[in-house]
Amino acid sequence: MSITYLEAIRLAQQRALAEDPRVFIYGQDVGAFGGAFKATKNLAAEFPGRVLDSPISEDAMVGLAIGAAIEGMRPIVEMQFADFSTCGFNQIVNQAATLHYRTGISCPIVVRLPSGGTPGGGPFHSQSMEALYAHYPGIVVMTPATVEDAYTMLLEAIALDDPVVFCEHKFLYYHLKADKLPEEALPFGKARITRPGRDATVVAYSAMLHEALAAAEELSGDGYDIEVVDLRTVKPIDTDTILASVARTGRLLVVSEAWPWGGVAAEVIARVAAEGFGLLDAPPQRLNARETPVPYHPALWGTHRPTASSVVNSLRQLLEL
Amino acid sequence: MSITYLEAIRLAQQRALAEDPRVFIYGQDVGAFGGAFKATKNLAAEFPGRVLDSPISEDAMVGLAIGAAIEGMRPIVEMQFADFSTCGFNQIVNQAATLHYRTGISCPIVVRLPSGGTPGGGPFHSQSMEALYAHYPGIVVMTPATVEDAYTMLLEAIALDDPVVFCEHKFLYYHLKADKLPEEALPFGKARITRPGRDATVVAYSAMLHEALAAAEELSGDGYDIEVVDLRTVKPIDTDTILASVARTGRLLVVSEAWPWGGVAAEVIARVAAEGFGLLDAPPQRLNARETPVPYHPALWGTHRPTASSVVNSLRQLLEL
Amino acid sequence: MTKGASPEQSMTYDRSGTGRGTREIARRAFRTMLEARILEEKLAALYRSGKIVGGVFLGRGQEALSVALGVHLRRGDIYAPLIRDQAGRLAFGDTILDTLRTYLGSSLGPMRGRDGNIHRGRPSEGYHAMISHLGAMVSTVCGSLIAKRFRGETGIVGATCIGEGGTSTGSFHEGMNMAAVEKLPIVVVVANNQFSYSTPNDRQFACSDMLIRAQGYGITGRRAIGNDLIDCLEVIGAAVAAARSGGGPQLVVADLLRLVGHGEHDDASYIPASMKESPLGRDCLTLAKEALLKREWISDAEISEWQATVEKEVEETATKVLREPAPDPAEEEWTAFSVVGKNLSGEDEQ
Amino acid sequence: MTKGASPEQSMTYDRSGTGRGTREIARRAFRTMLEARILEEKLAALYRSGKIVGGVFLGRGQEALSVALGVHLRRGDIYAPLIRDQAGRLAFGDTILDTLRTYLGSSLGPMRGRDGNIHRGRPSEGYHAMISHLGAMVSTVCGSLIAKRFRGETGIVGATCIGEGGTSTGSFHEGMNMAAVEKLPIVVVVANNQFSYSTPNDRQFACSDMLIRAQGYGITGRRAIGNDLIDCLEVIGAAVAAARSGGGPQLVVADLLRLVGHGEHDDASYIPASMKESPLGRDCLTLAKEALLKREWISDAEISEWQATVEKEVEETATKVLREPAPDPAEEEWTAFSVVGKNLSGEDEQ
Ligand SMILES: Cc1ncc(C[n+]2csc(CCOP(=O)(O)OP(=O)(O)O)c2C)c(N)n1
Ligand SMILES: Cc1ncc(C[n+]2csc(CCOP(=O)(O)OP(=O)(O)O)c2C)c(N)n1
Ligand SMILES: [Mg+2]
Ligand SMILES: [Mg+2]
Repeated sequence: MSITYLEAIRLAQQRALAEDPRVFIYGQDVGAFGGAFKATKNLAAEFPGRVLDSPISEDAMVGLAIGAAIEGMRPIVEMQFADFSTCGFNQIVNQAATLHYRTGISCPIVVRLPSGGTPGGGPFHSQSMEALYAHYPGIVVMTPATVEDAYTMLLEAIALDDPVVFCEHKFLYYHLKADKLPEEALPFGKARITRPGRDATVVAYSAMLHEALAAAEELSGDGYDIEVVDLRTVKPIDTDTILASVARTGRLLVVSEAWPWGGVAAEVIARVAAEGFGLLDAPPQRLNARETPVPYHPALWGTHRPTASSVVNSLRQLLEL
Repeated sequence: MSITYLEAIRLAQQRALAEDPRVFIYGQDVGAFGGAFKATKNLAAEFPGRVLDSPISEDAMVGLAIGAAIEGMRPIVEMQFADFSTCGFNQIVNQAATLHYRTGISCPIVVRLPSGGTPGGGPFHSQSMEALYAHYPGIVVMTPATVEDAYTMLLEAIALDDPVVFCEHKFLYYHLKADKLPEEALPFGKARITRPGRDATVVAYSAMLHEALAAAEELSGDGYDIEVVDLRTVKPIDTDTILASVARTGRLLVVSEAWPWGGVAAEVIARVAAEGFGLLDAPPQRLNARETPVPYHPALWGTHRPTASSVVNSLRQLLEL
Repeated sequence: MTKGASPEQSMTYDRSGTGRGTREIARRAFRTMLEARILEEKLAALYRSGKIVGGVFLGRGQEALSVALGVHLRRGDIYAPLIRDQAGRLAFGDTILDTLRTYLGSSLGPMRGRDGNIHRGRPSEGYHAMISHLGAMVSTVCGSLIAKRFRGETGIVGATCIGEGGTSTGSFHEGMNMAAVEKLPIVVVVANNQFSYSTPNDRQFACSDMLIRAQGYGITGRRAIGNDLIDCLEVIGAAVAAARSGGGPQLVVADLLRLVGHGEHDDASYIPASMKESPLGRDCLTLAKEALLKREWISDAEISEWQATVEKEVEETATKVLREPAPDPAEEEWTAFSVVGKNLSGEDEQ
Repeated sequence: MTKGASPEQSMTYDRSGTGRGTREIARRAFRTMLEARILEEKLAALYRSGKIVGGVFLGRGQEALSVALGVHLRRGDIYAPLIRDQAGRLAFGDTILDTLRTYLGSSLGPMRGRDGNIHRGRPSEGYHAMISHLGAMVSTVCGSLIAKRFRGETGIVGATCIGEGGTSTGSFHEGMNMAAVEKLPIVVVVANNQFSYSTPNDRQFACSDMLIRAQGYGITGRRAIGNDLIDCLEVIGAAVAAARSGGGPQLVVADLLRLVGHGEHDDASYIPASMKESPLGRDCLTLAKEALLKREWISDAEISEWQATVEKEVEETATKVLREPAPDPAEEEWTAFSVVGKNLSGEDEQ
């Protein structure tokens, strides 16, 4: 059996529905149709009345989830694309994120965002929105990069009492496969050293993990030994694991598919510069998407986002600094 | 004559309306009432039909401005509070910000955000949202800290072909006064060294400039000579001026009233760490609001945001590193 | 919060006054209006004397409409009041003590100084704490009702209020449409006080009658006379009863006037005198008093006694709360995460 | 973009067929429908063969409604089409060339490979380029109309289309309400094709008739038979004429069916056969052909000739565009700022 990243997300939801009567799923076309990406395929039939089609109303979709969470449910909201979550933005950042602080009542909702670029996706079906949500106190932001993490982290997100924005990467949906799903997972909020190395640390997450790994592989041909850290969860950030890695390598590159200004890469560098300054043998660097909307044409898109080859270039420069 | 920061904003709009027939103002209660903060007082009477009350529809308010800008107008949209711009978020970041890139047509709108905390403002009337908008390519984000800048920068914002999110600070509205308004201004996007010094650089903007200046003043009593840089515009950031300052002082503290994760302070530190690593004699530090919604009670609020005294503490620590 | 609400209070209100509950409901509603009015006068005074920081937003003139909803709700119902609902809040079970604690930022209040004034609630008791963004609470109430439906709880109602200005928000529209699709037992009361802040209705909407929108959502619409307690009780009573018994969402629209500024900083000079002097401008409290006296459901003596009792309670409570500890920044947790997130993250040490 | 539209085409359409413009308008509308259908078939083929990346979203079955709006617009009008408006776009002046260039990402197209498929326009020519977020274009059209009002331009119309699903967005509501408050000359056409993606109407809204919402906004509502070209021309023609002559905002609602999937990846198996076989499911192109033949406004020979001409143009244009240069990343400016911002910032060197 071979399980895709997308199937892992489906199976996590299936399991949550089976094990926890408080769980339900709400989103456009998630019911009989099984969702635009089929992440809820067959779930409406298997769990009658618990996988509900919503109107095209992102604000109210999140509002409904919050109200249900107040009453003890564990709603999962599927945005059809991450990009449309801007229309539910206010409810997420001003109602879900503030509820616990204001009232002492927790708000265990999960908002699933099919995120990131794909060829031909264009400006409005490609966005990586993790930094937006992470800026606000009170929201957990997860960005799984592997099939296994997609599964265990979604279950973790559902179990968590805090609102979770779950950024699942569309490019990984079908590309990424695993043989079986794990029962055990890393603790919440923990980063993973996916590939150990000595010469430089690349911090990445979501689809960029794979570009980073490919780059590390390529550079190993030149005798470089690159350590690759997968953040997994970007809010909170596991600063300790990053610092420990930088302590070993002395060099840091952060790779993110999102725009640079105020993104995960900026945040990681700000932390390492402030808390691990003495560990650095060279200026910490970042590699992000370019400062434009995500372009439609695959040729532009391929240059807009970081790729293994641009990661290699950045690493070569970093190694020479 | 003594002109407040608020009056400077009113006068800039008055001048723009008088000089440029393409300018109009649209927002809740901006007409006969003159706006919740009186930033448009008397303008509706002086410019009949050009200062229009809008329904409570932030999304459509911004959409209307975009459509008018496409047809060559220069609309100013007043949000009643910055915090409500989340309801117009989608139009700002997905329509205004992408228009030029997608179609080659520029989108000269100004969205005025009465920003930042005041005593008793609470979670929904206090937010500093500059990082949200700055994350998106295509939006200029201004954060004036002085009466003079409030005036000249708002005129600059109106003249600019790009969409501008203009973050004016409510706490400065009445507190800050100037004798007269300048005719000349710094070039667009240029930071200002408000107070020169040798021992450390504090980068600040908006209301935090004044906390930083007060802190610098206090530390001068101990013989420290603190340089204070006012960013003025946070997107784009004037990295050159910051680097030149750090080159002189070797130490950097960035102060911001916004939340830390992915904020202006993170972005500035990431830039300095990457581009000015060798200039730093100590780890660059930041001081932000705490990681909760902005609290209502003045005692909590006073601790939530950075103040002169917390800036002094951070600076003392930095100077000892 | 001890809810004053009890099952019998939601008996259908009957204008003829023959029903057993009618008199009692009207009396309780009136007493609560009085309580709200007196409490709000105190809030205004505390604001003027600088004891309340930020803003004070009153419901003067809107107590009849507000209370008529609160008084028809029961334990187990969901209630998300908005700006001008002091009366409805008290009827639903909010207290003078919690109100003052929230406005004054007492660390002992439900919001612990973290949020203030009208942004209060006790969500675990069905009493949602509004966020400022207008329209946002409609879908939240829908969500709580969906939860109850999942659990098989029936005979439940969710209710929220909004000004006519708030109906222009996308959020309101999405929530109303969603409630209709899900056929939820929700009652939404629109207080059309002719202005949203300073903006007159002709700059807010263009339909001749806001009530028509009910049909546009496919839900039941009802009109109430906003400053007529008897009418409000009847119309909202019927709406609540219909929702409770499976009649689906209900929209109630009532015309009235707010007899104060938007907040206490605002003199409302934009409201024309002619409007204030019109029937719309008549004070619902005076009208309710007249109506109940005429029906002999209350006496002047009773009113005086209630007035005195409430004034005393308000004064004593204010004195007490003013002495209560302010929140101590050093004692605060300074995290927005709940326990789970907090223990696991260490995010907050920054 | 050379707009095919010319002043006389917006003469009021007259079902009796006695008006001079009527026959010409109907002929041009039908020819444009044919063009849209043939062009979209080519788009589908290019998608299947992997030449178009991303998605292809067709308007098959909705051409009559779509074209009826485009054909009534003039130079100087504002038009913000949505997903299923290939026919309306062509009628407004969009071209086969621009369409193919945008879908294929040619650097010579109006979107230069930066945006694709239906997200195209030429805003400087009144042709707005939709963003994906449904509902967002209503207020944008309002804004362009406000600008024209400021400049004293009259006799102008702004138009946009949306599916019934898009009416559930807050954005749509805010835009409609705003248009009504400002009494703008806007025509909004709702294509009620019974499904939004897979979601049937009973999960999207609960009103018995979407048209009632016009009253809720205080604007004129009109119903068209969505797959009947003659009816669409008449009803939308009347709406456009009314808006143009100061009659304020107009809402047109038309029932129909899309005869394809949401996108070409979707087999639309969720649409029940009974619905496809009902009158709603009849192909508007076939019906239009029959109607025009019956009236002897076109002949079979003409149709064949048009068909051949368009097929040739589509094929030739596709061949040409497939050879056009893709955008070159090295030549791109890689900035989202316009000239002013760019020159002054240096932001983009990062
Ligand atoms: C989305 C949003 N935009 C703006 C505001 C600011 N605001 C607070 S109250 C108010 C007026 C509300 O008018 P209405 O809904 O009629 O209620 P009323 O004050 O008349 O009771 C406005 C504009 C807000 N709270 N939310
Ligand atoms: C705000 C928003 N949410 C979700 C989507 C994703 N989406 C694209 S088309 C579509 C269905 C639209 O249905 P309808 O408006 O009826 O138009 P139709 O496709 O039937 O022509 C959805 C949900 C979107 N484009 N915008
Ligand atoms: Mg009002
Ligand atoms: Mg549809």
